Amino acid sequence: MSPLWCYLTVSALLFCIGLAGALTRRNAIMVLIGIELMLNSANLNFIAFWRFSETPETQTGLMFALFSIAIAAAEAAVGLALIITIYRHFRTANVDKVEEMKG
Amino acid sequence: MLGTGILKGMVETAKNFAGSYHDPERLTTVEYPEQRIASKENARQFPFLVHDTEDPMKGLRCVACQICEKECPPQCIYIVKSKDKRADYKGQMQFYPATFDIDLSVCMSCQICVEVCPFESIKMDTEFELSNTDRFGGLLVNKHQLAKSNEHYRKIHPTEAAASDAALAVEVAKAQAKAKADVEAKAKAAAEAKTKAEAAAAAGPVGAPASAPAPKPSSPAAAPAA
Amino acid sequence: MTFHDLAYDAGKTDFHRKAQPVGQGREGELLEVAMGPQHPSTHGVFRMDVVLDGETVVKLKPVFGYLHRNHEKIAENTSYLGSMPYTDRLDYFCSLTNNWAYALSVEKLAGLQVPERAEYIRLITAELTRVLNHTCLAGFLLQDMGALGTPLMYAFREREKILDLIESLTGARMMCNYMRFGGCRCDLPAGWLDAAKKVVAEYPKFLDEFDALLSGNEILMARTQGVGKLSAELAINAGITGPMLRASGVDYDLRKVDNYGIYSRYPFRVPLGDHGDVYDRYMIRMLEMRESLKILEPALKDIPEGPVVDPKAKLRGFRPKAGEAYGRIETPKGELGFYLISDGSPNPYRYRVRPPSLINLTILEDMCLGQTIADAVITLGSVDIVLGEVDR
Amino acid sequence: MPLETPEQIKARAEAAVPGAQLSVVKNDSPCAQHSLLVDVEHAYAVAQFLRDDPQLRLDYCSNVTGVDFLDAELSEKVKVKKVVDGVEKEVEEVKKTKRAGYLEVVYHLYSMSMKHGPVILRQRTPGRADPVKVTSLTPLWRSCEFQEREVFDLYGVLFDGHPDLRRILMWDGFKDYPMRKDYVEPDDYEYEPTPHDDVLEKAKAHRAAQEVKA
Amino acid sequence: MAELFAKLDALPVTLKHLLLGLLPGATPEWLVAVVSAVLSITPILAVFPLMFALTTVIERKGLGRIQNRIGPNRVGIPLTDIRLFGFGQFIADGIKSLIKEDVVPRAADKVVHFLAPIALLIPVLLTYSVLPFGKNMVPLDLPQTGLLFFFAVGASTELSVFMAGWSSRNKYSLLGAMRAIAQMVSYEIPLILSALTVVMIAGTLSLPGIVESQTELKFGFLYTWHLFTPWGLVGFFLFLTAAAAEANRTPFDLPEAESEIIAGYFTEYSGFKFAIFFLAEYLGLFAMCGLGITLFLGGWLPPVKLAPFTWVPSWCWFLGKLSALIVLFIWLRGTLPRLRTDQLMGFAWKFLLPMTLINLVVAALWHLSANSIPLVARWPLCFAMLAIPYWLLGRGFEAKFTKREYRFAN
Amino acid sequence: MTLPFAIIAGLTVGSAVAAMSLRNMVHCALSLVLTFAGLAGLYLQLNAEFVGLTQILVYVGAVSILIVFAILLTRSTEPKDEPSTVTPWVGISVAVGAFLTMALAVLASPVGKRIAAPAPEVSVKTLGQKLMTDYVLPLEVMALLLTAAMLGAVIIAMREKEGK
Repeated sequence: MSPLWCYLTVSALLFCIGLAGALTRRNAIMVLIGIELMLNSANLNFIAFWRFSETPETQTGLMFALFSIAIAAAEAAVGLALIITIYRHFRTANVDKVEEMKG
Repeated sequence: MLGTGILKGMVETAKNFAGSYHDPERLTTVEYPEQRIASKENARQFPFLVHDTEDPMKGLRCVACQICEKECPPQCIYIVKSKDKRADYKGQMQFYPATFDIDLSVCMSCQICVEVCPFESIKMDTEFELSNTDRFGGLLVNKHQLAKSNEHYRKIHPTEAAASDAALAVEVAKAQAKAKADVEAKAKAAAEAKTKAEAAAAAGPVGAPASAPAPKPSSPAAAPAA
Repeated sequence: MTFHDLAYDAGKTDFHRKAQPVGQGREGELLEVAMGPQHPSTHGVFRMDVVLDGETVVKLKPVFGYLHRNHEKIAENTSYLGSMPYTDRLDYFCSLTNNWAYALSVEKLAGLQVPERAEYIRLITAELTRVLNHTCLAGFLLQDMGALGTPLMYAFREREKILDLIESLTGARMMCNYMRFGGCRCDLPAGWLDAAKKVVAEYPKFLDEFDALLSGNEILMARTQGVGKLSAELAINAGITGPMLRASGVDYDLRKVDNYGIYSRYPFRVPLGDHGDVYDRYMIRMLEMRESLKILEPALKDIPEGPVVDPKAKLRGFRPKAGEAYGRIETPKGELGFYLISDGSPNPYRYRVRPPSLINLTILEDMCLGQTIADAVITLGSVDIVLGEVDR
Repeated sequence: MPLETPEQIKARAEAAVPGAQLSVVKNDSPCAQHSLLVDVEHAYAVAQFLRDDPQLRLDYCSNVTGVDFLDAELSEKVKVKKVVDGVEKEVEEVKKTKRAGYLEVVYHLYSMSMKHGPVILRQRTPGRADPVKVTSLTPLWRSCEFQEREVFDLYGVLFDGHPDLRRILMWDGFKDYPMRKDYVEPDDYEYEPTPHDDVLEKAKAHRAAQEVKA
Repeated sequence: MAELFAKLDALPVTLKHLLLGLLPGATPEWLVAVVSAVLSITPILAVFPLMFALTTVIERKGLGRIQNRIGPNRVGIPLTDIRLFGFGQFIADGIKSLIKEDVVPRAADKVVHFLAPIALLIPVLLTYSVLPFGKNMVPLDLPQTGLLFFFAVGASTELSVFMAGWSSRNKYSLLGAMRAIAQMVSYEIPLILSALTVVMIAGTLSLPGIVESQTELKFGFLYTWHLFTPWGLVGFFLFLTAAAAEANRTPFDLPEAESEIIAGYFTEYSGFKFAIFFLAEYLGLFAMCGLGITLFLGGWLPPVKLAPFTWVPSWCWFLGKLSALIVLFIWLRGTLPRLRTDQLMGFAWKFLLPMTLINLVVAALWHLSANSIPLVARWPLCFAMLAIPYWLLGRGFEAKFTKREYRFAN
Repeated sequence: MTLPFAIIAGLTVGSAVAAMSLRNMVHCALSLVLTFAGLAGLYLQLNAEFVGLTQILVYVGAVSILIVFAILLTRSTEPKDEPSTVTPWVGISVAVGAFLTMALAVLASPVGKRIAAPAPEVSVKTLGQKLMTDYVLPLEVMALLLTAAMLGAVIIAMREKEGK
């Protein structure tokens, strides 16, 4: 089995890919995808640290990961609903073009 | 309650499923090339030409009057009249079709040609398996393909054929009666002429040859059976 | 509610739908779909240009003419008799009623009388045709609703029996070309009446079976009730006829109104719907079939002996005097009218078909707006169109 | 209540719509469906009167038709007084009048509420050359919508006030009006060997012309 | 005698061990594992596609009979008159779909269009890996997560459907894909919830474990299938309804409603790719049925522990039950028209979801009252607790439509 | 580093790169699904079967569908929607910087060398028991959050009635 650093590196890579995407892409959905990637990389960290911890029986890492997945689902639902509403209003999903915040 | 209508329907389909194995009412399809549903007597598909003799071309009843060609709604009949005449079934000299084509790809089986024909010479066939690989040439049929015997007609439409035969018999009888009358009239005229001539001869020597007897009508090609 | 309360108050309502720009500001969200001309449920070569918002129809334009062969022009270049087989091909499900409508118009134009026996034969064949058409329509409608062919096959099983009758009478199953000006082409063959009586007597059994199969089905009711609604006022104004009009609650059946043929001799009821939706149209047709059977039963007993065609009617060289006539009858799909102008020649000067299918399509968009694409399909199915007649 | 005669309707309509000129067109056929000819300007008002009049209530327009009448020579037998050989005589003479062609649009109106009809309404264009215009009755009866489109499509009659006057049966790029009596059909038949040689010849000629062009 | 039948029952397992035993002793462990997996997979890949092939013929024949037709009965052995009652049809169909032209629309996203059928078939096949087909016959025993695996893998088919619909660049395909996704997502919830009742009672996610939980005997001979409880009975039908929707079967076949949207998401597929869609759809249905059998119908158990029933091998019981359910679906297909999109959604959210939730509660009650209330009272009580909501929820739907009376003029 | 890990990790990272860089957004979403699936594979490798399968159920089965729907509803499939006005280099360099920092930390830390203990005995039963006892408060909060999110999403996305 691979040592812990492998998982942590993969997780860091995913996080940075997500970060880079969220910073460079202009479409709100792409930003959201980037954020999802970052969340997932955190999850991988939770699981990896749980697996390599001295006391895996406590299952804390697993619990965190489960809750994180649930939060991510909620976040995706609300975020995408917002994007759709913004699109309806401004006819674009480009974050740069949506400047005014008043409805 | 929700679902009862669905259950009822399912019972109905189940009945039909079971019924299809034992109830002929519930399995109405037939397996076509092997099994065939008998054709209805009135059924019509495409026209054919009736002939009365062994040689189809000689016995065609058609006299190329071109009424059907004119009346045909989709204009699928094409007739060329012959140059010469020949005797028809009742002995009258008639034209005959030099060409008689029907484009079956255009024909709509409406039977109007049959209705308007005064000579009982075009009738509807019941042949329907006419599929052909040649869309144009294969469905353009000429008089050789169209000619079918009166026996065929009697076989496919017995009732209609009997009526047609009867009508023809009447025609023939009329023609014969007329011919007979003609002969008699001519004979009578000849006799009168003779008596006149005799009287004239008695009166003076004027030579008048007796008129030749009228040509004997050729017997009907096929005496229609009643 | 009597009919006069319903009668339409003209000054106040404008029934015409103005061409409205659809979905302004929401261009990206709308989906424009051309349903047809190659589509499983357009009943022929027919197209509906539909604009969808999700699954909701926001615009629907019927497009047809794919089958247009200019029947009217052909008829103007053909003799009166020569048009008869062409009428078969208008509504190819009901060629006998088409024949009758045309024959009736020519008889009006030329003043021909129809012998008693021929009138009976016309009535019997027309009602058989009505039963046949409604049976098939029910099958097609349910097919559109997704009932994988089962109702359609049952309908075709029964239709076959009537088609057999028609074939043994006229020689053809669908393109009958049977009626003539002043009567019918030929007399009934031997044993035909008994066969017809048997079919008519057994038909209610099938209707009961069909009712058990589907009329009470929850899915059918949920799919059809409240779908494709048509108000009585709009139906009248848009010239809708036939079962569709009666499903909207308007009592207008030409068999009663015009009293053509010998319909006045047989009491039958005209079923009326109150909602004008697809379910009403379906049920009205089911009920009309039962009423038709009620006409058929005594008519098959009463039919007198006699000639079947007016001896004065000429087959060839038929030339009505100059004039014009509009004759119409109640075909299974609605009012089929023929408008003929004669100038004394063997061909009609003007020959016009008033096709019920075409005019019943006028309000297709009104019925479908705001409903889903699935509803549009069954609404079209309930209008009961035949493209041979729409396009002519 | 029986339907009024066309004459009665004409009188009432002329009274109700000032300026309207109606005339009764006689129909000689045994069914005697006479019709009312209305001038194009007042057609809408007259039609509205027919539809809304409580005695008529023609709420249902069943049929809309175009009819094409070509320029024609009408021959009439007239008795003319003439001096023949110094004596005045009454002589029958065939008088020929030229009638300019026109297009007609015929509306068959019925009443669903009163269950009577038909009242036949005709509009006539002044000539056959463009523009041939009549008044659209679609705003009064929805049922005219497709039928007027059809008349437009096949006869080229323009309907003033029709909301959606497009070709309906022919395709959009089609130029001619095929139901007109002087319509000449194109010779570009699909090449199909029919028994009628003239069709074949025409098709062949057309193909040859096409090939020359190409 | 009984021993012989037991041997017959264990025949597939014995065969596998026999074949594994043929490997030389020095074979590395991973290779043994691979061979063992292949030996487990091969029967699945052989039996179920064959079953699919036979089902297509049986379905057509059955529908034909329902519709008063004969159905396919021609194709048999080529060049002879032997017709095999038309069961050669599927071979002909297979050959035809193989040699048919594969049409890809010019505007299509070629890569995704190509991947979609594969991406659909693989998860569907994966679901079979956790189904127990017979005693000791489960290819992949996941004691902790068996059912979760089934649903997780099954859920990924939605994406493949979307891929097919979107990549075709056809509006009908897109509409079909949208419908399919909306429908599958909505019906997954009642599906999982109705399966959850069983998990709750059995106390395990392992599918063989669930079957084991039904092996207790009542009255000394009757197996305690979950179907024989009120919540199981209702739950089974709820499960079947949701499964029909998941598998796009009538009356929930909206994603491929031919009268509305041609063929839905696979409008633009032809030839072999279409055949794969077809195969995946049927395999999905079989998997759903297999899961339903495992959860409610006692898996590979016979209904009673009596002599002639126990002689039949367990895997035959499984396949027999599967065939019965397939026949039921064919029967439904021959009878019913289809629902409309909004009605479909309404049915999932307003009827199935509440019913499954109530069923969950009733199952808990049934479990807890096991010792306090006698069976004679417990059964009607729990059943009433389900029947009343069913009636009430059904009323909510029936209020929207009624059987009508018609009036007649004169 | 074992071979299965390398394959899965390579797939995950590769598809993540594709998910963030492809022009066509549907392709991005599909690559993202691959990333999710790869992550689930990593979880399974780490003996977290339950979380791994939940990951597939939630992310592949639900979240990706949401994303795809949002892409279609906003008509973002056409690349023309996205002219890269801002130079992407700033974002990329920030990300690379972040990665280098983290990677250095990971590699320098002794924790990274840790070798896994033998697979812990985790049963779903204990997981469930823990959820219902130790973690019952977060669970309830999560339930509330999910309900609120669902309602919120529905209300936000519900189209305003025409003309109002």
